[in-house]
Amino acid sequence: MNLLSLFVLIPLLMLLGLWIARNVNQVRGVMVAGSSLLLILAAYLTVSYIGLRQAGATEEMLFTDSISWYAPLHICYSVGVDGISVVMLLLSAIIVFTGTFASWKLKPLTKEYFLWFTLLSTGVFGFFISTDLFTMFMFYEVALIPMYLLIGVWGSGRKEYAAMKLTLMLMGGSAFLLIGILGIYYGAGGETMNILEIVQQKIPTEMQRIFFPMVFLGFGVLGALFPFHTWSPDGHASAPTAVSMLHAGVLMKLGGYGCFRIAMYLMPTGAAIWGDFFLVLTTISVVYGAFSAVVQTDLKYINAYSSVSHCGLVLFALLMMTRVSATGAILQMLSHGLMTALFFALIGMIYGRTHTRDIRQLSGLMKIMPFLAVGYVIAGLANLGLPGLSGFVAEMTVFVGSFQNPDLFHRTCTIIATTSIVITAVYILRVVGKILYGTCQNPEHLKLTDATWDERFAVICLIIAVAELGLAPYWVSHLISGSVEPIISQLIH
Amino acid sequence: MDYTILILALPLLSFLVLALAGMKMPHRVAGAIGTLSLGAVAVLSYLTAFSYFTAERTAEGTYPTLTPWNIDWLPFTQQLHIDMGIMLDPISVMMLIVISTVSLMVHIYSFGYMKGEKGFQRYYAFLSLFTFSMLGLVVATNIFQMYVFWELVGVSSYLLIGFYYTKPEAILASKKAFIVTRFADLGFLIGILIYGYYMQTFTFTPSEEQLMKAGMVLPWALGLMFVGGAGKSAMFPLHIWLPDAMEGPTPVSALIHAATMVVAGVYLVARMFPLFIGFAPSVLHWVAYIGAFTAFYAASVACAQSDIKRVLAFSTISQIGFMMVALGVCTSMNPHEGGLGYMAGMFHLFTHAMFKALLFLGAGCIIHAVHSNEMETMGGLHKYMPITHITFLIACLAIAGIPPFSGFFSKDEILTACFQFSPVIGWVMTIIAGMTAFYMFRLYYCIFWGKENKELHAAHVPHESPLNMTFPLMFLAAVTLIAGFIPFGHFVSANGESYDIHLDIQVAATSIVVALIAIGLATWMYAREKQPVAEMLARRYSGLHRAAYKRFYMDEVWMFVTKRIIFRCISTPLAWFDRHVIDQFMNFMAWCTQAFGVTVQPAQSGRIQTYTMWFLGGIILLTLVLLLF
Amino acid sequence: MGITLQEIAFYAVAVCIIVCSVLAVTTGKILRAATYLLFVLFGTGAIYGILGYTFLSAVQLMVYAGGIVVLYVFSILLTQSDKDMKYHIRRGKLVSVLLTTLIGAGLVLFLLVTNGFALNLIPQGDELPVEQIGQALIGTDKYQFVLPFEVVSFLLLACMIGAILIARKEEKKD
Amino acid sequence: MEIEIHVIHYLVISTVMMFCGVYGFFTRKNLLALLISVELMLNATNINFAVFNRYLFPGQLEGHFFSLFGIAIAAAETAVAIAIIINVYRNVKHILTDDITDLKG
Repeated sequence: MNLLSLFVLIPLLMLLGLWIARNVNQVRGVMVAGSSLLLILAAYLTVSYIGLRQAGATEEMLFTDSISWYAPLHICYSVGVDGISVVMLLLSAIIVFTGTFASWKLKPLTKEYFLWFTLLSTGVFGFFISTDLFTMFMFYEVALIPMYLLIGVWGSGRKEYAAMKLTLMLMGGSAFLLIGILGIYYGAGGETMNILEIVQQKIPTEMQRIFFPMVFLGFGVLGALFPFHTWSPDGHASAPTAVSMLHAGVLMKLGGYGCFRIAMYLMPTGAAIWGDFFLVLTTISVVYGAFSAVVQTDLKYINAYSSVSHCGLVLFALLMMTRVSATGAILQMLSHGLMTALFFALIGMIYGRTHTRDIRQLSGLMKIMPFLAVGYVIAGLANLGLPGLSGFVAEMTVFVGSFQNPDLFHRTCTIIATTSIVITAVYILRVVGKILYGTCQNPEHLKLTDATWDERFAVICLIIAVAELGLAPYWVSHLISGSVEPIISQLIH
Repeated sequence: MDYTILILALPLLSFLVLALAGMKMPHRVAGAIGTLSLGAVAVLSYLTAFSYFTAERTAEGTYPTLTPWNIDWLPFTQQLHIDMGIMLDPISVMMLIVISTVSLMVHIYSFGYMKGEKGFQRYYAFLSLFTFSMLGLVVATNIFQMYVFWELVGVSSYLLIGFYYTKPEAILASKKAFIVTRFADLGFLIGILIYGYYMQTFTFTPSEEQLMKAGMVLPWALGLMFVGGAGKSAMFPLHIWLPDAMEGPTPVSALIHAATMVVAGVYLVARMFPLFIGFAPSVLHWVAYIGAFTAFYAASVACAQSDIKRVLAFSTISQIGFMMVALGVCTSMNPHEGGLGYMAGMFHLFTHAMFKALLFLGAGCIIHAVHSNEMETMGGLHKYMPITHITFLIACLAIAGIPPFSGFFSKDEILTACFQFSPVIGWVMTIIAGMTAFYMFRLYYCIFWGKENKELHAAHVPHESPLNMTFPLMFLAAVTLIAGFIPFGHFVSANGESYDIHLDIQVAATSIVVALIAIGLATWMYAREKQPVAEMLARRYSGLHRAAYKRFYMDEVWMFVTKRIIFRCISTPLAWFDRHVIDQFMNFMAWCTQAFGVTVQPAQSGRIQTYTMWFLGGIILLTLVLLLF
Repeated sequence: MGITLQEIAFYAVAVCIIVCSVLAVTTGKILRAATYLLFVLFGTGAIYGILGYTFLSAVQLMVYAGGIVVLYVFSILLTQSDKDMKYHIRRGKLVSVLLTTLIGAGLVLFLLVTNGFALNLIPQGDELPVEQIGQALIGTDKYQFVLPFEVVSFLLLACMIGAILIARKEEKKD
Repeated sequence: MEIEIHVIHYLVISTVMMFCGVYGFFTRKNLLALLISVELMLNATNINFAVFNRYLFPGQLEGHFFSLFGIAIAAAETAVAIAIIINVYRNVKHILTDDITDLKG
């Protein structure tokens, strides 16, 4: 049994367990057992991956396996990981684990909620381990669909509208994606769906010219590429806590990962043709998201726009097409995943107590719920790139990497993008100043209590992860940059 | 010198301990942890300095640059990687002494000053964090490490300014400080990026070959780095955050906003000094001009402020301007041929840190005693607070440049360097030095002499502070007294060789005379109970006075830029655009789909007959088409 | 060669079928429509007979004319719809229906005429023996139809049950 | 002796029958009348099967059996349809197409 298949198998077993669970405690038990198992598995995978690499494994993907699934179209269930997928799996496992705790007390239909939640994680894990185009696409869809129900049923505010918008836009993206994937398949001779084999073929330039933007856009919608980002604010604002965490933390990373692994890796010529165009869009994303976040008044909207900006930075760095910038992009995915999950978790907890996310109605929370407030400050500082927390490492790698591209146009874009770090400071500090500091104006809020143990646990886990990445980035950076190499060498001939 | 790692590790450790467990500790224990670790750091720093400066010089007569510790923290490429390490050279060792001394004094002082404050432990935790970051900044082995710690000091400064987080002014001030410096740091970052790319290294000593290749790019990189330095060191027009930063606790102002963090910009320029001299002398001249203008601007604003901490803040800005000028007027690496400014600037940095910390701590005692920052609540305090009075006077004399206090020696060196560069700038700086003497003594007289606010003092009799607050004052006063006689040039000079400070009699005499005149003027105007001259002047030039009091409306300009331009003109329209154009476009597409659905919905009538008719019609049409074509 | 009796019979039947079909769909009374349908079915049975498929003809008469039409009549009476059926039909709809129908019919006829069928002649009185039909129905070889036969029988069974179930009166629940 | 009736003549009859059925299907509103029209169309096809079988492939029997099964299925269909109609009538007291809209979404 392949180690990687466990990543899909465990969630499936969890689904079974949830299905037969009879009360809330059993549901929680299954979730905790499953998600901690996944976390351990991801950690074990990371360790053994590093071990294998140090022992001199030179293959591009390790732990590969392939089982034919639908032979006429050469669809296989093929799995394999490189450094990029390993860190993404680790990220997903952390988020799923903490997400479980963040939704510990979720009330109506707990069992059904966790069923969909687990199905979503199945899709995410499956996506990251797959190396087969179609299998990847399938898992991608598996990850998307539960989102509709999770937001539509357990969300808040205009949840039906948001759920519908999110699902439709992402589905629109995946329609492009499907065409693109078929284009790649036939462009590479229609012999294989396996990425590692397709990359050996040369897809004709004309086909790349047509299909690169389709795949990139398809994944770009998920990666909140301007101007297809508008599902993000509404969707995140309406989603329940853990779903926001998982969505912003992991699902949006599927976009960046896909852009890199499928669009750019398989169609380097297309990337060269379309690179500048998309670079402009991503630069706009970066700056635009940051500026838009400045004037929002809903906590989740602020964070959603900040996600647009940060995820824009991921695609931006990928399009810079240097080894360092691509490493930075992956680091940024990791870092943004962790800190945005932390953010959404905290916002959810604050919202659960105050029942408002409007920053004009909140103030002085530092005195009332010190733990959450401190957590929020840490998340904010991570977001604005405080050294010692993950955001700094990622952003600096991105910027240094982007600057390695000597082209003047790319330089200009880099410099424009760097301004976002100032704007980030503006909106983060604005929120921190408004809601945490000062004196509490609302007498209702004075009665509120600080975080409970499950919330504390989730927050502390995430803070540790953020700080670990920020303090000792060497191993992650090393892990990623080794795996980025073959993809980047495709791009720069 | 392996123990130097402890200099960084101890404050970090104390920060972690205090941050994680501090809230559960009694105040005393928390304070003791912070102070003791700082004490150890100070001892280690002195030890380091001692062994460093007593070690043998190299063959060229310079002190060697040591790197006792260095690890690869974040690799980018083969050449580019962020290292974390400790580098010892004369200026970093000098900075170690400055930081650990002032920080230790502030730690001790805070015991008394912050007594009974809520969040005492948090305060010490942040102080430790700041000390750690500042020490990390000065011992940085490469420009990127410097940037890392640069950001960290920014954050600790933010946290400490916002220490009284329930006060709206403190929140605003902390936010402003962070954002303004962040804005400047953007320049620093871009400078580093350019530097890193063209030099292929982040270290301070790029290879000759790369330097030759870089050509025109290097001045840009250095100029942008200076922007970052200007932000931290509150150079005009990025100075606006510093006066507001006085909302923080006074010891914090002494440590961060007077002695250490604000001179980081000066330190940065000094760090890159060889490159400035070699490849970007024009940028260096700009440094000098900006420094001179800032010094003048801040000095004139300081003359009209009424909040004692604000006066001190502007005097800090002005003094940093002096240091920048000193560095900027250098034309070569040789202290005998136009390179004197480097040594002078560093010397002034050293002496200024001591006497400015002293001034702030003294101000802290005064504020502690009268519970206000405003001058009008003071006056005549010399009766109540003798120790504070004497030490404050020493510091004032030092900053005014009266021998034998330390400020005289360092300022004199700066003026000498200025006169070597050009007489114009020399005279300008001399006059600014006079202004310094004037406003400092205005402050001094208004606090300790002048008209006493009897009602207030009767209600609440001012008293001398306890020993844990006065001890740091006395210690720093002693340092201020003797620091001028340190053979500073022996340790620090532009090219590293030993340099004997010798007073230029002409310059020294001029500056003393100017200072004495200014002091006399201040005495005449402010020493007595009534201050007719000052009031008359303020009335006659009310416009000017008002403008100076309002800091020449720089804050308003900045508020205009941020509130109006960024907030109103960029963000609000963008957010509107996002919600009403882009989002509405998506909604429009959804609406189109729906509208189309509604339009064709009647066709889905549920009437089988209609369906069949369409069906049959379709078949007929198809058949016709097939027949005809 | 003159017109044979067979041909006379055929044309008579043809006229009857055409007239009755038209009447069946245009008459205003539904009971009459059912009656015209009965005539059409009779005519169809006659045509099967002329073709020599006497067994089919018999089945047609028994099942259709005998069974189904009776069902119709009963249900018409049961549902009390033996009244005037002259509902108003919108002119537009009438026009489009007529157009569709006529064009369709014209098109089919045009195709038939232009197809150029050969004038094949079929032997008179050459009946299809029932034995052959029976053999074909229970055989399993090629051109033998036991499977459809069984399927149809199942279908009929299902229909019977279904019809009973659907038309059954609901039990009143207390 | 052979009958000299052209195959087209049969087909014309069935066509006319077919389109009468179509016309009836479109214009009628009474469900039973609709069903009658359907019967007409079914009959028309059955005739065609038989005719083509007889004229074009005299040796084989597929058309014949098609007609046979067609009749059987028509019977089944009618039975079920009438059962439904009666049930509908019982519930809504109408069997006009315009009135039976309860099942529309």
